[in-house]
Amino acid sequence: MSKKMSLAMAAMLMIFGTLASPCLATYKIGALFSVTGPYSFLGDPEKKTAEMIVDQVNQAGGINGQKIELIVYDDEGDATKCNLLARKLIQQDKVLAVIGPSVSGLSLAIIPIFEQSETPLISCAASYKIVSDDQNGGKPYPWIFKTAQSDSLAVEAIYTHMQKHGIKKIAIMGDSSGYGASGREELTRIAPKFGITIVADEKYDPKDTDMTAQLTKIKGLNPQAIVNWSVGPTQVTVMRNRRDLGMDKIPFYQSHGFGNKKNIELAAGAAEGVYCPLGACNIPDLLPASNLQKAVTTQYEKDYAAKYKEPLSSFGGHSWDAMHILINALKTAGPDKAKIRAAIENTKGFVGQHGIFNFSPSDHNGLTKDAFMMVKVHNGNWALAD
Amino acid sequence: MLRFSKIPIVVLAGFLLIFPLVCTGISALHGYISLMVFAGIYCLITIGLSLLMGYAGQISLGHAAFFGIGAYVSGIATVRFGVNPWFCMAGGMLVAAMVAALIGAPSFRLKGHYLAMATLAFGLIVNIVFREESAWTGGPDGLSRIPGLRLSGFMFNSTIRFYYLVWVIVLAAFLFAINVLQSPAGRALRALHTSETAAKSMGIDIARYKIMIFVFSAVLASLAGSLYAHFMRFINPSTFNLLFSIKLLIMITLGGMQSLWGAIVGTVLVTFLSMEWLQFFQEYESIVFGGILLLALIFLPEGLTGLPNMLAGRGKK
Amino acid sequence: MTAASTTAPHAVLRVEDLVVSFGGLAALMNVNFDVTQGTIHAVIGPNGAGKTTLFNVITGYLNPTEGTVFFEEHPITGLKERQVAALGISRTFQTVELFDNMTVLENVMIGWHRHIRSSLWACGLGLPFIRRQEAELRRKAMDILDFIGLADQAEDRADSLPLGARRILEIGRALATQPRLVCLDEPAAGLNETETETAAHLIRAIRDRGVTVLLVEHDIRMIMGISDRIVVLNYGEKIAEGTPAQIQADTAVIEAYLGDSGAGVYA
Amino acid sequence: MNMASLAGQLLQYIVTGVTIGSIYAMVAIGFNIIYNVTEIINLAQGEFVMLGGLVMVSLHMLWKLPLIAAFPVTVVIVTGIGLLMNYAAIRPIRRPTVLTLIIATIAASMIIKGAAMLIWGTDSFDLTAFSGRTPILIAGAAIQPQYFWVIGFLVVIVAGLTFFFDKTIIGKAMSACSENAAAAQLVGIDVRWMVLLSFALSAAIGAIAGITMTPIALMDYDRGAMLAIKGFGAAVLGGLGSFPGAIVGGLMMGLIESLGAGFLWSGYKDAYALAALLIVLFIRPSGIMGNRDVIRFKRF
Repeated sequence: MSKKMSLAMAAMLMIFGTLASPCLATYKIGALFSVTGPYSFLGDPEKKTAEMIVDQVNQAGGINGQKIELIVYDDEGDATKCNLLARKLIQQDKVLAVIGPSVSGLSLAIIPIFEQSETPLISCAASYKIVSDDQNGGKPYPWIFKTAQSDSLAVEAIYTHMQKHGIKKIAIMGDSSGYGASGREELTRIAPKFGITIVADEKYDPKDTDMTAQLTKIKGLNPQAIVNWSVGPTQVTVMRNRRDLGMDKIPFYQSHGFGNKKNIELAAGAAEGVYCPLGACNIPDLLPASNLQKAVTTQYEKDYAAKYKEPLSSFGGHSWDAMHILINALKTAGPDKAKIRAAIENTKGFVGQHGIFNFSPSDHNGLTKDAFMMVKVHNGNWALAD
Repeated sequence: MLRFSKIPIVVLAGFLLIFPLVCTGISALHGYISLMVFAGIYCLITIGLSLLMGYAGQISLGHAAFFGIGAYVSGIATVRFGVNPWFCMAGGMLVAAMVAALIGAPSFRLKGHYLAMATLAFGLIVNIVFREESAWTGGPDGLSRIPGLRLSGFMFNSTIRFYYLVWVIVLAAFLFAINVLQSPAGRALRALHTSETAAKSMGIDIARYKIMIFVFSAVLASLAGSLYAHFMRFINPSTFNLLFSIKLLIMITLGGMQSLWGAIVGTVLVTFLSMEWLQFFQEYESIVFGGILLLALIFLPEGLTGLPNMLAGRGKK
Repeated sequence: MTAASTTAPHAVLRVEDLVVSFGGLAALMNVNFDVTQGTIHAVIGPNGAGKTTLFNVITGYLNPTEGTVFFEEHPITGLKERQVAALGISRTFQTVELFDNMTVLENVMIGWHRHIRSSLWACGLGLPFIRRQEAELRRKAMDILDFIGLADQAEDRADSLPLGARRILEIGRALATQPRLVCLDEPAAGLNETETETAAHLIRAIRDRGVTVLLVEHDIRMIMGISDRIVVLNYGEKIAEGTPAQIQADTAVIEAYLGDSGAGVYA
Repeated sequence: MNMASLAGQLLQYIVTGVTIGSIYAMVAIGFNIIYNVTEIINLAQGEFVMLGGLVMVSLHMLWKLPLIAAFPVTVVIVTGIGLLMNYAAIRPIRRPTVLTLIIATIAASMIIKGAAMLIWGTDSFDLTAFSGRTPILIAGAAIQPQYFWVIGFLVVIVAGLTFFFDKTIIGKAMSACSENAAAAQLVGIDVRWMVLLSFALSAAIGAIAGITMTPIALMDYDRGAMLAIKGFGAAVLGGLGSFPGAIVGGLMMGLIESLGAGFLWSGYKDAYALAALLIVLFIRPSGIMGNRDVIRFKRF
């Protein structure tokens, strides 16, 4: 019996031993990203970006002489896991603040934990609900911020462009994931403001092989334009199906999730003429020299390509913005959660990858619709749309 | 004679009682308390499933749906209508029972893989409803702002309080299941698993028992769903997808199919493995987990609870 | 018919014009016979004579193509297996269908299933009446084990028993259902001489308790020794019926057993 | 909306449905081959499809092997993985039950998927269409040339399998195993070899499905599960073990999805197919073409 017991104890110690983290005088920051799983297209570049920034800051001597310790957890796009890891970051790792999660649903899922434990969270996800408490008159939750542009801003950019070109009758389609659903909700909600009617609203599964049926239905309804809201392989398949059906005369808009040149390549020519709203960091070389963001976006693109040997995705930019806003706050506030929160809320004129941030007690996103520019695919590359 | 010894149950209760105290003492283990909350919630489901699959011999690949029904009944009724959470919990169990009775009657005419597919299809359909009826369910982004639980002024607002709430319920369900197995009803269940032919000649109403146990397991899953909703205070459809149903199967198989203890051991182990220990492997996680699963199937054909017997058997040789 | 049953000894089971055919092949053709209350009634015949088919029809495992089975004057054809069991007809199986993962005692206890209360809620909550009921059941089941001589193995698992004991246990389990008629499908198959002797003993003891026994068996010696009345089937037809002495003298029976049995059918 | 365009739409839905259905049917046939010999439902079947697509992409797009050469090489590689899976994940299971075997195949699929993610990452990949991407217009419906390749390969596979099982000795031996493994063993057929062969065959068919669908739908490491579910559904709908059933089941699922998305609410298109499956099972517990008597003799 005692032999068994001691064996069990040894095993326990081994397991726990690996978990105990070294205690050094550092600024501990947590990060929660969907690095693997269905949302890895978000979480992977976000994690890489955050780690890159921490390396850069630490190499430059840290903040106020303190190194940053970044603890990154992968929630795999799973709400339960995300909840657990958030608790772990706060209760066990005792971090000062957390950036992430990558996905709107998961950000909403962990708001109660951060509110209760009074820990600042800077989400990298899009939904406006993250910074708008509908049970409190739409005011932001005190401890929750986000850097990603709300989907409503992307929709407004698209609708503004449509309005300019006299488009009034559109069809929308999107995948059945949270990403597609959020876009659909905003597209439907904002359409009346621009005098736009939606004649069709079609869905498909993120793993579907073919969207011809949905497009055929849309074709029969003769809309003036189509907006598609999805990520992953379906946003490419949908453009190909559209071309096969001879629908390339109908203007086609993609969401900002389309902002990766790989998608243009994969479309094998079918992306030509497609519009999408993009943030500055996708198109640094298209920005005029006078643009305030030109410098930071160009630098980020260069650093990222040098470190990871792959083109950057716009989603990594959300993590860039969140990290730098947090680092700036740490510089002024030091290791005190409440002071950090206040410092983030007082961030003004921060030039980031996705716009110029002006936070305030009533705005925890701090961006305007100018954060997006309408871009058109031209000769296999991005071009500013007229 | 199937008889559960009292000693291990008392040991389990004792362990559960002091577990959070130990964990709060050691900072590196603090996260284990919330892990155990989820493990407990999952145990509620696997206790029912263990009766259904291990003893009544019926496969279900759709129990995530009942888990989801409980969670969404609780979530929707509290958020949209402000109903008292405890009533919602009861309501969810009632809804799950009705759905289970409705789907169970025709399903149990099916055998083997056909039953597996039918329950799988049922689970997928329910999940699509959660996703699509966004006016009620909040769609794929989920339903947030679900209230926590309170009992006449006492809030279950800390992880530890919720831990005790969940595990008291789990222990109650466990004792209930043990009582069932040691009773005439349990004898009938085990009988129809061994030989339906002989069970019929004993006058046992096989269809009734299968549906009864299916309903019971659905009710437990629904209760687990309600607890989950009030602990997370947020739910989204992907929590209740096919992957989760499969994870439940893995828990039961790893623990040992024909053993209620197996359900508990397997559930806690798989929860810790998939939520914590295997995180270490990052992108290799799925390979490692698959590998562990295969090794367990090969070397522990009776699951973890079969391990003592196996060792004893080897010792004799 | 009612008049007849008051004068003649009570017919507990009546088989009337039974026809069973699988596809075009007839397994039973117009079989008729009565089983008298409190007797041992045997059905014999060469392989493929339709004995097990007959059993399956009587116990509800098979629906006949034509004909009716009456149990205590009520037609029972078309009823489900468990409904037939609930009327008081119990059976054993040629292949021995015990509940192998249970103990000997539990196998017998389950026989009372239809006489006891077993609601999931009462059982799960461990209500006192369920406990009392269980204690009572154990006592009764031990009585039966005493009766069939397996009391010493009460706590052994059923699959650990040798075949002879398994057949006996199956009979004990059938008795536990409190039947008025037990149908035993080849209770002596695969048993050695001593075991067969025990089985025969047991079957007589069952009859002496007032339970009617219907019996299918290969072992002619045993049958002749214990049966009160015998029906002989051959290729689905009843070729003879009578007391053991009558059957032993019957030429048709002798021919069926000794003659070139294959010749008649395929010619 | 005039009648002509409605007819054109209907035709378009049918063409799309038949193409998607053909892919499901190929997966379902893969399920059936293994099921017939072993009574195992191989939930890793979808991973074979995924591997077929991705291996082909690597060989053709990266290593510049011409299509005609890359195709057979891909099939051979995936077949090898199928054999490996049989050796590593199925054979060692000592106490096979429905549940342990289902879980074993799930474990195998986790390993295959995880490895694929390490090799190819999470991106989607495209493959050159076999005969260009210019759609053919028929009565108002646009048909990608690749659709014909998918449907054509389904026909070839079915014809090939029919010949194999009816005319060749090995095929007949496999059929014998599927009817009664014990009896087959008695007449000297090595059942273990037949099981191995069934894994090889169904991996090969999975690979073909993956290769032909990639030019239409792209391919990524995470596609297997969805295809496995749809294929399993198609196989059960048609009746497990029946090859005509697999085709009927696959086409039905594809058509219901496509017509459901076209005429009803597209968000529920998968639910329509699944509901149809449930209704069929409740009416005919052995599927459309399944044989009730055969089911009785199957253990699972």
